[in-house]
Amino acid sequence: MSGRSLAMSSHEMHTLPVKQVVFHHDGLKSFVFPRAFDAEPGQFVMLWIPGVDEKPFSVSDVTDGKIEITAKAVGPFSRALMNCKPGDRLGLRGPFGRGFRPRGRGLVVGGGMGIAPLRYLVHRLEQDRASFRIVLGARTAEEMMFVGDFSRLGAQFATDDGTLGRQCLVTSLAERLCEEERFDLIYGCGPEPMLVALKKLADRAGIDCQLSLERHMKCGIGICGSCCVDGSGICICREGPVLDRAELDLVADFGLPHRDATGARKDAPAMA
Amino acid sequence: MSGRSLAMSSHEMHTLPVKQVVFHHDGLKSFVFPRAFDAEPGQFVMLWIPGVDEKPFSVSDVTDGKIEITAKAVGPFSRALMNCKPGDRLGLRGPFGRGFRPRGRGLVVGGGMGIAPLRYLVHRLEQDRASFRIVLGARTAEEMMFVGDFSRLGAQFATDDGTLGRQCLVTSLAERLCEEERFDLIYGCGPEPMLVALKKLADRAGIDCQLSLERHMKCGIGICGSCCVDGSGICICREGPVLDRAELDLVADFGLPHRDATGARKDAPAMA
Amino acid sequence: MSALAIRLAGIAMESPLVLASGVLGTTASSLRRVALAGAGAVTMKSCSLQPRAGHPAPCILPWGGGILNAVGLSNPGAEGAAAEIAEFKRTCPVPLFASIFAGSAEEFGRLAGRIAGAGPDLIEVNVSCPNVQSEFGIPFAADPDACGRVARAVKDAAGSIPVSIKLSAQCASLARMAEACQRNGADAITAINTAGPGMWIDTGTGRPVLSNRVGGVSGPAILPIAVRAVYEIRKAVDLPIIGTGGVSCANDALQLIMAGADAVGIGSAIYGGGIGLFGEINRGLEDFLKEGGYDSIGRVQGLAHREDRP
Amino acid sequence: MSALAIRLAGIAMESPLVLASGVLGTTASSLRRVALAGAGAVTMKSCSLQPRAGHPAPCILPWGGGILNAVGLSNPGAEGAAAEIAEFKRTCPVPLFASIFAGSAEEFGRLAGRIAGAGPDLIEVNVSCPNVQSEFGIPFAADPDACGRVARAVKDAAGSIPVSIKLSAQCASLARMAEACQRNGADAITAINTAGPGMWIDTGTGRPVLSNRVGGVSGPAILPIAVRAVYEIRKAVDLPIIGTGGVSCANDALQLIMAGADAVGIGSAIYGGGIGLFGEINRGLEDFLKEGGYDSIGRVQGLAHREDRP
Ligand SMILES: Cc1cc2nc3c(=O)[nH]c(=O)nc-3n(C[C@H](O)[C@H](O)[C@H](O)COP(=O)(O)OP(=O)(O)OC[C@H]3O[C@@H](n4cnc5c(N)ncnc54)[C@H](O)[C@@H]3O)c2cc1C
Ligand SMILES: Cc1cc2nc3c(=O)[nH]c(=O)nc-3n(C[C@H](O)[C@H](O)[C@H](O)COP(=O)(O)OP(=O)(O)OC[C@H]3O[C@@H](n4cnc5c(N)ncnc54)[C@H](O)[C@@H]3O)c2cc1C
Ligand SMILES: Cc1cc2nc3c(=O)[nH]c(=O)nc-3n(C[C@H](O)[C@H](O)[C@H](O)COP(=O)(O)O)c2cc1C
Ligand SMILES: Cc1cc2nc3c(=O)[nH]c(=O)nc-3n(C[C@H](O)[C@H](O)[C@H](O)COP(=O)(O)O)c2cc1C
Ligand code: FES
Ligand code: FES
Repeated sequence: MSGRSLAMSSHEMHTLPVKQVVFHHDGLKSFVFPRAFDAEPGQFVMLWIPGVDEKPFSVSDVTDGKIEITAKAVGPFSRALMNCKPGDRLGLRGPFGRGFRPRGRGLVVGGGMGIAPLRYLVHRLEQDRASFRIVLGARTAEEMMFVGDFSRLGAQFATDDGTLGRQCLVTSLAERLCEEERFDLIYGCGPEPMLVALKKLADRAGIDCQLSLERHMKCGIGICGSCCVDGSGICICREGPVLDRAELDLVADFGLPHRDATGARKDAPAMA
Repeated sequence: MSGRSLAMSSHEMHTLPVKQVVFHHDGLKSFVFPRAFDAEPGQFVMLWIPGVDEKPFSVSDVTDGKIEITAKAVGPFSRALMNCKPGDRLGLRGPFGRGFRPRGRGLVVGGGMGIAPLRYLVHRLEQDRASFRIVLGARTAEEMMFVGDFSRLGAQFATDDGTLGRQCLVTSLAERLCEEERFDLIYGCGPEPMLVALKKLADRAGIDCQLSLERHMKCGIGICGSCCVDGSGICICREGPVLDRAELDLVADFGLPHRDATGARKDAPAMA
Repeated sequence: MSALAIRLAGIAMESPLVLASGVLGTTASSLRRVALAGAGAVTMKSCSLQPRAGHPAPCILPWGGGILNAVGLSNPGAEGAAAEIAEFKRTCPVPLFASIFAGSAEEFGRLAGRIAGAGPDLIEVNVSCPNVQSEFGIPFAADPDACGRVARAVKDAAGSIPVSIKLSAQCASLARMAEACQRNGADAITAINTAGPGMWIDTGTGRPVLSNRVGGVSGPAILPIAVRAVYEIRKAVDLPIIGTGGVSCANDALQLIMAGADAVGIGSAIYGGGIGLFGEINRGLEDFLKEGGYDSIGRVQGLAHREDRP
Repeated sequence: MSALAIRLAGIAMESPLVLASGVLGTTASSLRRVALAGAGAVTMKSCSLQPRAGHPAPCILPWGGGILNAVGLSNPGAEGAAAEIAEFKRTCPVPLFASIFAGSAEEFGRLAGRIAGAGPDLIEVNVSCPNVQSEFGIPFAADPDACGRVARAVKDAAGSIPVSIKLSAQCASLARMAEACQRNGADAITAINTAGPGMWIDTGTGRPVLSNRVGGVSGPAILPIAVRAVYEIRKAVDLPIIGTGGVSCANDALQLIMAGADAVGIGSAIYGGGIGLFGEINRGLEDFLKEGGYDSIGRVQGLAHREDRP
């Protein structure tokens, strides 16, 4: 008879004092926690603000004994998070899900908040001496995170208002690079319409892609079903958030309205 | 936070088909079970006859993938056991307790049913190329178990009726050997009066002893308290059944009446 | 026919394993996925007449012995649920059990009628969810009379669709609850819902972690309670039982079956084992039957009720 | 004075950790051993007027999530227990809690008088043992009135010795049970006794393993239920609480304390951790207090009852 315990001790709730808060600009901050974590790039944690709520956040970096997430104020939870100061105790569960599985020469494409997990990804790719290119998009220069970090690695930038890099969609940068160079894999994280465009690009180029999806999450552990995609029905919290091309082909609501906290299909596509 | 499980999977109840029954004489049999066990000599298992009861039995041998216990018919449970045939399913939990801790040159002293666990002990001592002598006592030749096995290892025998070896108490044989030879440790298992005599012998000789005690057992896992000795209060099922000289000094009811199933002190000393 | 095939309240199932309500059970897509993984039937998340968002997170918490949950019965409402049922039935042959909850026998009846129209294979009646007691007053699952009225109302509305009442172990007498269900026409009993309730306090902040403070206890921690519950119910009535609670391996499932269950629900263990668990446990059950020389799972059902003296 | 020292119903204890009743608690010798290992107080196995042999074995079964037991309240009777109390008090300074059970309020009173004479520091009243229900009828622990009568009878007989009533989580309202205890003069409440009951079936033979078939569930599996129970009782009354159930590390003990417990009982975990657990948990609690800058364990007691919104 095998063990009877569900214990995966890191999945239990632990509160930790915030060790450091990095201010990027109003409503965009990184939070560093003193905990040794062996998260893979693309994995996420469930972050609990006691008395408020708990939401999924991608790991934006892991350094020895520390884990960092980066958040943008968009609603009640993320605004409450902006008020958290060093020493405040927040709850962390995780890491959860399946992250990026690096392979061959990569094209890293990020948009908006989707840039956060890619930071950790490129740190890992660099460490593994992988060959890769980076293109990133945001509305404005101000909203572009970790510019110094990414510039050092030769990233190209696109903004809606032209305040940093080219004034175009990041997907245009990605398309051009794909015409000029040969890649084995497109890594992508950002708004779902951007991901849809990347998927098409990968299909056309005949290369694989690994795109990180968001769905409404409650448990993070593959139980509640609120993050399941239509079509294949897989759990984004457990088998995602990073899906490959073949898996994306079976996501019936990819780029379409998906489900809210009740489980009903909602009309507006999710933020990202 | 450490694991939350009490699981020690071998302590869960498992029923196993009896693989083999060895007939020694009427009311004295060994039972072999097909289970890989890493019991130490002196440890015991809890044996469950479904619908009857569960009692502690010393391991009388362990060979690859098999464990053996040896039992004598003395009451309702052990008589029911005598009726068990190959293929019958009995429950085993264990191994429990702290067995013998071999050290130096040993004198192995057994009496009655106490001979059973010593068989496994001497097999181990032999395997470890330890130096040891064996003296064994029983009422009659018929009741002396495993004579061939022990003879091969040079055992000396004592019987009450002289039908095997010398007609004397086994403790007399032990005393004589102690006068003639130098030992580091006396291993003993048998009726408690015999153990009391061995303890005195060890005290006089100024050497250590490891004696296996019996007390009323219900749980085998150090919880119910029914096997706790008076004085130090230690659990025979967990910290025994094998105690050393220093530990025996703190057993206030050593050789005296001890406790029954209610926890009350009883008048007659326990069988062994 | 496979040795694992059973009939439950007239429904043919390829395996006795059933996905428990509330786990991966909101959408046709996720239910189909579990069905393909080897479940003999899948149960939907309980639905109410109107949509519910449920409690804020944290509402589901693994704690080492199982899971605590106070999801608060979030669901897309009867409309949404009916649409998922219809889509599932269109695309998957595995039996689908709907699950419903409401605040009164009358409302249960109305909801059952609405859901029956969508054509599930069975309607499970959740009278026992601990997360909404304060909202709906005394739990039906602790009151045989109230529970009987609910059973009757659902039965009347469900037409030919069989009805299973889902009981909780938190009541004075499961036997009396089960008898009330049988008397009022129930076709089956599901037991048990979550135990407890329980609370988990984060000692770093001194706060109960669940937003609802308390939540139902499920997973390995409750297996012995579920086994006992099924045993008691089997002693009391001869309705088919969907035994549920703490199952995470074939041996656990066998305990419930030997206690008297016809089918076995699996929920929380999917956390540890994923949906691959259904295939694994099916194989484990098959191996057990083969080794014991049994030609069908029915042979070992209720074995624990044989007279005890050898 | 150590940061762990507390007063419970007037009794000075060096640590809030208490050996729970029924575990290593029959003899003065074993109780003394646990006291020396770091328990702040030790509780005896429950005793009745007459000796009882209890149920045949198997009566205690570890199963991975904790322990199932149906010992059947074996005990040497009031005479024997009184002798052990007297011997313990002669030889050990650590507070000793007696534990008693009986079939009626009147018998409880008689037994309490007999035991009080032996001079325990507290008398715990076991109204909640699940293993003897059929023998003694409706469990007192599910009926506030009956429980109140027992509390009153014991209180009247116990003289100046404080009395704690040991409750079970298996009742309709712990708050009402606790209020009944308080109204009837109880000095403290112990919560909880074992949960369930539960059953474990050996699938090799199809038999319930416990000779009594069912037994109480204790150990890690019941921690969240115990935490919730203590939280509910603390909301209802201001009596001191000996929170018990599933504790196997300092963090577990802290959960009960933050839920409102004054002291923390430890039983089943001794299986996994041995009696060294008392010392380990004491050290864990001390470390926690030091790191948090608290000067005494009282500072964190009941923390979970602070208003939840930040
Ligand atoms: C895998 C994953 C990784 C994420 N990583 C990050 C990150 O690195 N940085 C970051 O700022 N945000 C991230 N998010 C989004 C984040 O979890 C919150 O959704 C966001 O902070 C908004 O919450 P709110 O309450 O402030 O706003 P709200 O107004 O409540 O929500 C705004 C939008 O956020 C989405 N959302 C809200 N609740 C959830 C939920 N429980 N699960 C999923 N989506 C939800 C919905 O699309 C909603 O419309 C991630 C989401 C997922 C699923
Ligand atoms: C550590 C240990 C190892 C043992 N090893 C063996 C062995 O290898 N072979 C063997 O034949 N017997 C062994 N015994 C004794 C065995 O457990 C039974 O006691 C014996 O079989 C008698 O049981 P019965 O019901 O047949 O007789 P009963 O008439 O019930 O009992 C006869 C005597 O056995 C003792 N006894 C009964 N029940 C228990 C119990 N639950 N725990 C401890 N002692 C009890 C009492 O002294 C009693 O007076 C061992 C006992 C212990 C404690
Ligand atoms: C997250 C979660 C949500 C649940 N939601 C429901 C529900 O909506 N309706 C219901 O009847 N049972 C619900 N349950 C109870 C399960 O169906 C099941 O009865 C219980 O969890 C015991 O089984 P398990 O130990 O296999 O999980 C839920 C359980 C969990 C863990
Ligand atoms: C083997 C065993 C015997 C018990 N006997 C008693 C008893 O006699 N009286 C009593 O009040 N509680 C008894 N209990 C219950 C415990 O005192 C305690 O309330 C329960 O086990 C929960 O705590 P735990 O999880 O730390 O064991 C017993 C528990 C066990 C495991
Ligand atoms: S968030 Fe619950 S299943 Fe994915
Ligand atoms: S037999 Fe129970 S403590 Fe030793």
